[in-house]
Amino acid sequence: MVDADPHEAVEPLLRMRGIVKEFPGARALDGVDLEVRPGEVHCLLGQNGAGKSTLIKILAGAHQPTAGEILLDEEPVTIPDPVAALKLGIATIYQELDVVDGLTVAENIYLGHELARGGVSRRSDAARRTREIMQRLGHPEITPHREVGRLPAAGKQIVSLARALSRDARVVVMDEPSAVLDSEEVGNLHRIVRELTADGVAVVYISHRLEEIRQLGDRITVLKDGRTVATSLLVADTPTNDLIKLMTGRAVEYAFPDRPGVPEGAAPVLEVEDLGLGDVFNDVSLTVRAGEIVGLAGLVGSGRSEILETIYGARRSTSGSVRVGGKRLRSGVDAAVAAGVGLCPEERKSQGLLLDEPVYRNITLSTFARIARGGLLDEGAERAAAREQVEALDLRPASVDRNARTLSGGNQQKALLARWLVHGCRVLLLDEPTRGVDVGARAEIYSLIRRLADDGAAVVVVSSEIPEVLGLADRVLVISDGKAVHEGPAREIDEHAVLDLVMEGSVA
Amino acid sequence: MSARSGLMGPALRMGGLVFALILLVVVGAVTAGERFMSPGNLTTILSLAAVTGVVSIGMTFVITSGGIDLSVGAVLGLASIWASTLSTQYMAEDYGWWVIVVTALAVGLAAGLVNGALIAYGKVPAFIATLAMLAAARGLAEIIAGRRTQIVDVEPFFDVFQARPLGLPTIVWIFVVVAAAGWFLLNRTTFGRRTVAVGGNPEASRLAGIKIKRHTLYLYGLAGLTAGIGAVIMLARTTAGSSTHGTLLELDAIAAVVVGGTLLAGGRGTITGTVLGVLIFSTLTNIFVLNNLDSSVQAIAKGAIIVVAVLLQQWFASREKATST
Amino acid sequence: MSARSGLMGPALRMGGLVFALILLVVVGAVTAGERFMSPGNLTTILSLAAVTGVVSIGMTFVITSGGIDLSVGAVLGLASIWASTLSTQYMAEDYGWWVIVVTALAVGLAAGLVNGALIAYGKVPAFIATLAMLAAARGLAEIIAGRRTQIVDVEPFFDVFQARPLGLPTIVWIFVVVAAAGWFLLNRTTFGRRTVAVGGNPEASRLAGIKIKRHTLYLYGLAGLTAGIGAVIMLARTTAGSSTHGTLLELDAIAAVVVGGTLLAGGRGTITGTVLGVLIFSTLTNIFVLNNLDSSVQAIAKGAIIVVAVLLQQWFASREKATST
Amino acid sequence: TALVVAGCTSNEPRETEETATGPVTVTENDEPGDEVVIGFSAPAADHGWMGAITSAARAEAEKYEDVDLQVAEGTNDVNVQISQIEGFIEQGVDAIVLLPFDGAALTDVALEAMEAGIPVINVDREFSSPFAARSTVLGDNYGMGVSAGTYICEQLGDNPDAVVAEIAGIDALPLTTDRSDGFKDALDDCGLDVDARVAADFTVEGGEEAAANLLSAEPQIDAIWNHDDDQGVGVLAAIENAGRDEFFLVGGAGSSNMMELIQSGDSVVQATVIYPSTQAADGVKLARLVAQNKTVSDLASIGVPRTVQLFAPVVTADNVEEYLPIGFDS
Ligand SMILES: Nc1ncnc2c1ncn2[C@@H]1O[C@H](COP(=O)(O)OP(=O)(O)OP(=O)(O)O)[C@@H](O)[C@H]1O
Ligand SMILES: Nc1ncnc2c1ncn2[C@@H]1O[C@H](COP(=O)(O)OP(=O)(O)OP(=O)(O)O)[C@@H](O)[C@H]1O
Ligand SMILES: [Mg+2]
Ligand SMILES: [Mg+2]
Repeated sequence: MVDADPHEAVEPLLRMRGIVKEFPGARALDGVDLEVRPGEVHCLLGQNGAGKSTLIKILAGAHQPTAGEILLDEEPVTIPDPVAALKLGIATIYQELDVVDGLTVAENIYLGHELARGGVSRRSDAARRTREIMQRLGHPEITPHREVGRLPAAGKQIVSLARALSRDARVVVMDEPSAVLDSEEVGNLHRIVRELTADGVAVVYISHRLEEIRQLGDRITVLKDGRTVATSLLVADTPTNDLIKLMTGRAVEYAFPDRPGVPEGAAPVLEVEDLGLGDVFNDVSLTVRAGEIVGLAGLVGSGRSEILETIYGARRSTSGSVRVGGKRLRSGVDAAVAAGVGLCPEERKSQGLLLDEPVYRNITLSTFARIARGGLLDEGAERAAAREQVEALDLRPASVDRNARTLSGGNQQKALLARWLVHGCRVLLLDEPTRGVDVGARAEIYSLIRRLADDGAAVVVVSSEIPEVLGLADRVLVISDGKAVHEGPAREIDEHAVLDLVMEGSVA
Repeated sequence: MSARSGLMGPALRMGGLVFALILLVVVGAVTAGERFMSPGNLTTILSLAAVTGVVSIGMTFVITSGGIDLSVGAVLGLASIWASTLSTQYMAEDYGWWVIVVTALAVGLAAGLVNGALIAYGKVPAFIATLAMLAAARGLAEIIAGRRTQIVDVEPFFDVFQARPLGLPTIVWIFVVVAAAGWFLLNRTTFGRRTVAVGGNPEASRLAGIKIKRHTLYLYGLAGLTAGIGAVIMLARTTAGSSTHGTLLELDAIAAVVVGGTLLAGGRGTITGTVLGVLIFSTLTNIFVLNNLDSSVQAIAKGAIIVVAVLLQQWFASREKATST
Repeated sequence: MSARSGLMGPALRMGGLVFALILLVVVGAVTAGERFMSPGNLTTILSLAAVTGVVSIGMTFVITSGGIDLSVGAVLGLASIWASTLSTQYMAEDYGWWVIVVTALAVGLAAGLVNGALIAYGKVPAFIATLAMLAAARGLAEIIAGRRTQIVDVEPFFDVFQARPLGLPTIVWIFVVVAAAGWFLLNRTTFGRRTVAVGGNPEASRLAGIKIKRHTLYLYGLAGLTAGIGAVIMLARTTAGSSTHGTLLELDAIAAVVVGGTLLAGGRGTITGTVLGVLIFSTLTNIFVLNNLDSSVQAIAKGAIIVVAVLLQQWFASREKATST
Repeated sequence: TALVVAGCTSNEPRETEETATGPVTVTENDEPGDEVVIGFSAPAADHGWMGAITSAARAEAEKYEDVDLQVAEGTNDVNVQISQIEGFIEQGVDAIVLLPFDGAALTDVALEAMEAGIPVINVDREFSSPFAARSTVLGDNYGMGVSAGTYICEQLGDNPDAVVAEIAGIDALPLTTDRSDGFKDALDDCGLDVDARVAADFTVEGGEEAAANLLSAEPQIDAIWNHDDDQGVGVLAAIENAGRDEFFLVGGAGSSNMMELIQSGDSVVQATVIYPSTQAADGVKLARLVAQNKTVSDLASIGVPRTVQLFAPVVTADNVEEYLPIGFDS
């Protein structure tokens, strides 16, 4: 009998067998197998904390496995450090942005394998090749000598991608590369991935966006709690619901919660009038009533984060005003927090977390003073409040005493959300609340946001996933180039219309 | 397990320091015997630790918050001179010894608040702002003192500060009280929590609604205040104010704090560690003197011992990690 | 816009410093007239700047990488003593002046490598490791020197280092060459770019395949080497080695580097800024000397000027931001 | 008429008296001569003795209407001190009085001055080349140690087991080594030795810390020599704190408060060894003579001598009256 699957005949390029990784106090991987073939997109799926990043860090030489073996071309190899991995042709794009702000784009791309003659940089060569790579990535506007610190998050992600491409890799590992990208950028990324695989390069691709996996992936390996629960499933043969069940061990209703509609008489809680910030954005007006969720849709770099941060007082507006409950907000974050406004920032590591502090202190960062009595901390009460949210959000592992650094990316995001849940907000500003969050938790977060709104909060959500904005929000503002180009009920608009508006806006 | 790393962690992290201190005590007892272990000598060690100790408590807060204060020594000198000239000569005899104390504390606090304002609101890096204050405070102290040592001649002041309640000198008690208050402030109050948060991630703290500028102002004010307390102790010990008081004290204080285990980058601070660090340094000096060590050899030994203390601490910390798995 | 911020950015960031320097020159010309503007005096300023300048170049690298080196002054003293005793007395007369130079550089380099090894492989915090080196190097220097100033009596050495090629003293040329080499090394070589990377994001650098430990070792070696060069200049200027040479030099160097705009937290460094910072400080000292300002007033003025320079720099930087958005 | 002018411009009554009536010490050398500009440079006045050096030099210059003393501000940075001398050379002063932070380190620039025809008077810390100074005024550091040691020998001579302690100044300075050497040699002579030695740093704080540790280390002491009366304030504080008085203390340098304590006789301070703080004032006088081509009047030989080494007398209760006026404020 001849096997119909042409892939079966291909020798695996890379094989990881029985990988175990123990951290102090945690067994992150407990016997994981992975087999990757040349020219395929191999997707790695799993809930937050399942061990995906840990696995690929072992492959990249950033962590050492406690047990298990790695084979390349069926030859066992050891990967003691990142240099070794790169030498073997394994290039990695890490989940957390790994660029150096003080260096230029070209310097970042060639960091560690500089184009140099006798230690002296060949700057024009580097610039030329950078320009070529950026052209290929569809970003000619990111020029080689630009300082990376001045690029928005998405730009940094592109630079990371360019760095991986600049190495002549046989295996490219991408850990949630699409998390900070908008739909247009994602399309671009997929094109690059297909080009790579066409050249015989194997791509290991991690994402929590299941539609993406469907479009892009060839085969799938699913991790759960540090173990492989399914290897090398063919994407085409595996329905999404099965995948979710494998990952979470249960069936998750992957749908947005009902929108009960905002009651007629609901009072406006947040009123933003003609707000502007230099030439980043201007004349932004919006009103959010109690119980309403307003979404800001737009492309990366359109200024949505800045709008949220300016409303919050973290940036000093150059024009306009913000009112909460009818009272004008003084500038400054503390005034906003005191007035019951909360912000979940976009970059959880740099803007949100105290990585070396326990989870409960991260969760109570904006409330510990309120929980305290006369300046004396009440850590018992803090722990209790934190534990309640950890359970509600299914944060894993469920301990509130472990350091935030040891949580997986998605669980860190949940801890940030928990901070404002403990605080209790009249106005909640959420910047990419589900970035890096797995499907199961995503559904929980959606229903949570809706519950908060139902309890009378005014919520503003920014997300680069337009379906998410449309599915979750009552009303949508489409932002293009720092201007609101459309405002209307979320039901009356679809993804295409949003993209059209954005395009028109940026042309205009 | 989490409780274990919560309770045992710090204890083990202190292990290296306690071990180093015990080692020093053993060395002292072996090399100098009786003379080292005598109650009088132990009191001397504590008395000598008092000035650096008090200042190091304030420094622990500043460093925990990710800052640094190079001006504490100069501010101590300025406070000592101000208190000893202004108050002693013009007022203290009429108004009592507490004029000296209040003046010293007020001068320290004021200088600290100037530092804090420059850093928080002027956005001058802490290193630079406090270096500038170092220069300025020394200069001002010299002008006020007319480059003379100002001898304090207020008997009631010494009645209080050279007394020995419960067998220990008042200045040692001051150190104990300041250390205890510092420990409480850092570990049990919202002020301490804010300090750690600001040091760990200033941007996240700001976005969580902590007023980091105001807090920074307070922190440097606190460091200045402890320099003022240090000035009072210095006056009690030396009976004189001088613009040279506290020369290079900032380095001693920073060394004690960092050897104690507070992260220079901010985000982690320990008062217990600081106290141990201060005691290690003053015991070390005492042992050197008891053994009549040449001062050049002392310097080399001191360098070596600092490194060993830190290495020991790290070794214990890595054991802690191993234990908690 | 990107080209603009790429080219204009640094220029504007330097604007504050250049402005401060010009302001100082004007003040000097007004207050001391002829005497200030005379070629002889300008040479004096540059000669004064040479020692701090050379050491500050090495310091710029260390600080850019997120580290600090408190030992440079002590290492300079040690290198000056070692070169002047060992070489001068036993060998230099037979083997030529370059024995002095080689010894000074070797001692500096070796001390720097010890620092680097402690920091990179021993994981001792840079502040502590170099503070320990400070103490140890001073002690060792005193022992080697037998507490005497060691006079260098090697004519050919002075023939070289007290010469004035092209009208400027050799030591000024050394400063110029070291600064130019430093600029090239930081901005145009792999080594320099990796230094920025390690300071800006050590974890990302490690993942990109940079051997951080080895790089750190080299960095402190470089700082030690510049301290050795500083010792040669000091020997040329004072004709003597002394264990007190370079006292508090570390603070001057750090101040110049940070005032110059290098981030103390690492990740951004500028040699041009450092050179301007050094020139500002030595011009300042010169103006003080010419106007015979009281040293206490000098100290206060210096403090104030440091703060003003930084505030100016910030003002220029914020203008730059405004332009580029 | 010159005398009248001097009398009118000066606000120091004593000086007016001197120039007008001419006390015995006034010689014909004090007659005003050609106007001379004297450059003066010394280490930072961060210490009582060093402060007294500069103020005594200023006061001496004030006495002469023909002297224009240009005082460069004190500095402990040899680099800056070198640049000060370079400034004097450029300015073309008539003579330079130089108390170098480090004698050897300033030799070269002093030579430069001499070569430029400007006589240099070297004070206290000696240059490494004899050609670098026209004349040198030296304190006697070794002699100071000898005086202190000899005094202690006299007091304790009959007790060979007596415990003698020494509190030195800054150990890194050559002068400290000289003092300690002299002290040791003098004690040797009477069969005593230094049982404990600590070094402070010329500051009150350092003196207190060093003395506190020393007293703790030595439960029974018979005599202490403290090199420096500035740090002596701290040393005395430590002694008081420790409640000790079984020994006597010999000071160094000669501050007025130590002398007052000697005079009062109710403290442990029994004596102090003078290290004249008038050295630089002598330097200024010599510089004036050299610049004006005059001769030291009480010497038969012509010309200012190459070296003057000052005496290090011991001040005790018996002769304290005599020395009180030259005591400096610490
Ligand atoms: N340095 C560490 N110390 C202790 N535990 C760690 C450490 N790093 C990761 N872990 C733990 O290992 C497990 C796997 O984490 P990992 O980051 O690999 O998850 P992930 O699958 O990438 O999740 P996400 O989708 O949220 O990114 C988690 O339970 C995490 O808490
Ligand atoms: N530090 C900076 N300096 C200059 N321009 C910046 C800086 N940060 C952001 N910008 C610019 O501000 C605009 C908005 O950027 P930002 O990425 O915050 O938008 P966004 O809509 O929130 O996108 P995202 O989905 O990535 O959050 C962009 O034009 C970006 O280039
Ligand atoms: Mg992950
Ligand atoms: Mg954004």
